[in-house]
Amino acid sequence: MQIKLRYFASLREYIGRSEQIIEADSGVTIRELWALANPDLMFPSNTLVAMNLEYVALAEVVHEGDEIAFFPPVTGG
Amino acid sequence: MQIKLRYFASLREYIGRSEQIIEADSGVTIRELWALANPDLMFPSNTLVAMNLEYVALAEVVHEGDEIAFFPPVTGG
Amino acid sequence: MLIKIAEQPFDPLRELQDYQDRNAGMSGKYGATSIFIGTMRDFNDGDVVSGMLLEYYPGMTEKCIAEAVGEAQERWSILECLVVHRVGEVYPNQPIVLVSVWTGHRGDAFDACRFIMETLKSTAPFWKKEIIDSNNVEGGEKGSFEPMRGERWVTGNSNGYARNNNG
Amino acid sequence: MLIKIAEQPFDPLRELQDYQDRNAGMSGKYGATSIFIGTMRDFNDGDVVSGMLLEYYPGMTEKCIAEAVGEAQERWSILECLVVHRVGEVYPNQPIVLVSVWTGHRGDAFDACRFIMETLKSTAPFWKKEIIDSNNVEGGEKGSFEPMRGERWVTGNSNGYARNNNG
Repeated sequence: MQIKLRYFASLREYIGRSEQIIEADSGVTIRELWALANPDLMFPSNTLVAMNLEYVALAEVVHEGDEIAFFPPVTGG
Repeated sequence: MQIKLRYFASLREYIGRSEQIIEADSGVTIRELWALANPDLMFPSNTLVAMNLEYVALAEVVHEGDEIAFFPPVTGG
Repeated sequence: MLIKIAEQPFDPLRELQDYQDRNAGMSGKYGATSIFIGTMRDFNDGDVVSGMLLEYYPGMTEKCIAEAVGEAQERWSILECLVVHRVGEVYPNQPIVLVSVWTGHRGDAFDACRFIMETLKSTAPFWKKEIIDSNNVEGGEKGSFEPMRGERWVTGNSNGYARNNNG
Repeated sequence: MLIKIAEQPFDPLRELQDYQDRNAGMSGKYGATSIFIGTMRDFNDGDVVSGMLLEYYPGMTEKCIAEAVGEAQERWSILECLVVHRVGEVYPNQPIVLVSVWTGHRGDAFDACRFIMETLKSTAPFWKKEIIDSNNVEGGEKGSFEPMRGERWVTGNSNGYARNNNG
């Protein structure tokens, strides 16, 4: 299945891309997706995760068509 | 000495005047002044007292030139 | 810091704009503005209210507001503060009070604005007499504040003063 | 209820006026309006800041703000609510965020406005990158947000994200 990953703000700059499509097996968690997408990069501390525009934990299982976003702490207002 | 008394809002309407000048002896308290000014009227509960634009207690002693105001609870804002 | 008693209707948004324009020196220095606007409603306690007379104690009212602002300035870090309060005949949908506080950070702005408003409400001498339109009252026509049935003094403890007063 | 993301500078007082004009049905019904305006300052942590880039996550940002407003509507009695938030290039003295809540009574207005602002601040995805003018930085000219020395990501916990990140 195909999953869309998005990166924002300093994390986007750090990783060097704003989004990517990842091919993954069904039943994979977000933590595993990160490792597939960024094999040389441990998941950075302080990073927030959203699935389909909702905050979720790294242990969440993803499904076909999900959009997963990674970003630093927010500074709204 | 002469002391100016003022009445506001529903108390003014109840008493029927907005201000009066009272002749009193030096050393008199506000409670005594009220009795001089309104001999037939017990001091109404819930009434606030100001002396020279500051909230004070009825036991306060007044001095020549003081302005004493009596009024109901405030409803600012 | 500016405290105004307005005997005529005022426009809170215009007051805010004017005040910011006159205090251009604070541009870039404030990060937070907390504003409260109190507006007259056309009902209260289930009654239709067609207007009210807002009475005050000239001199003492301004002094009480200034003391509330002064205490807020001691407790929080405030750049500027504006308070405008209506008096006189007020009709539904007209603004009654405006409190605005400009600060560096939002916590100070929220705290100080609310403190000033609550302190003003409990200490500044204002009294309102509502004109009530209700079924058993003939009076209540707009523009008249002469004594009539259909008037009600509204006091700080939500009880009519005269009703509590047994002389 | 209206939530707007503004890609261009906006005038909070005009937004308030327009919103009240468009919601004339609430005239006479609201007794309290609590408004918060966040404005960009020209300094932060002792540095002169000449501008910033405010990034957001289209879709999720609006959703988070709507959830904050929805929760406020469950907890307090709210007549109307307006939230406007800037994104893009922001310069000192430009408004960043406006939250306004119209209610019957002032306690609800104060509580709900602050709740929405705090919830927005902690949950809605916005990130700011400041352009710093400091002695040892050549960059920082206005209008340029290209990567250069003198930029600083400012994060929710006041630490630069990249600095915490050990890969």
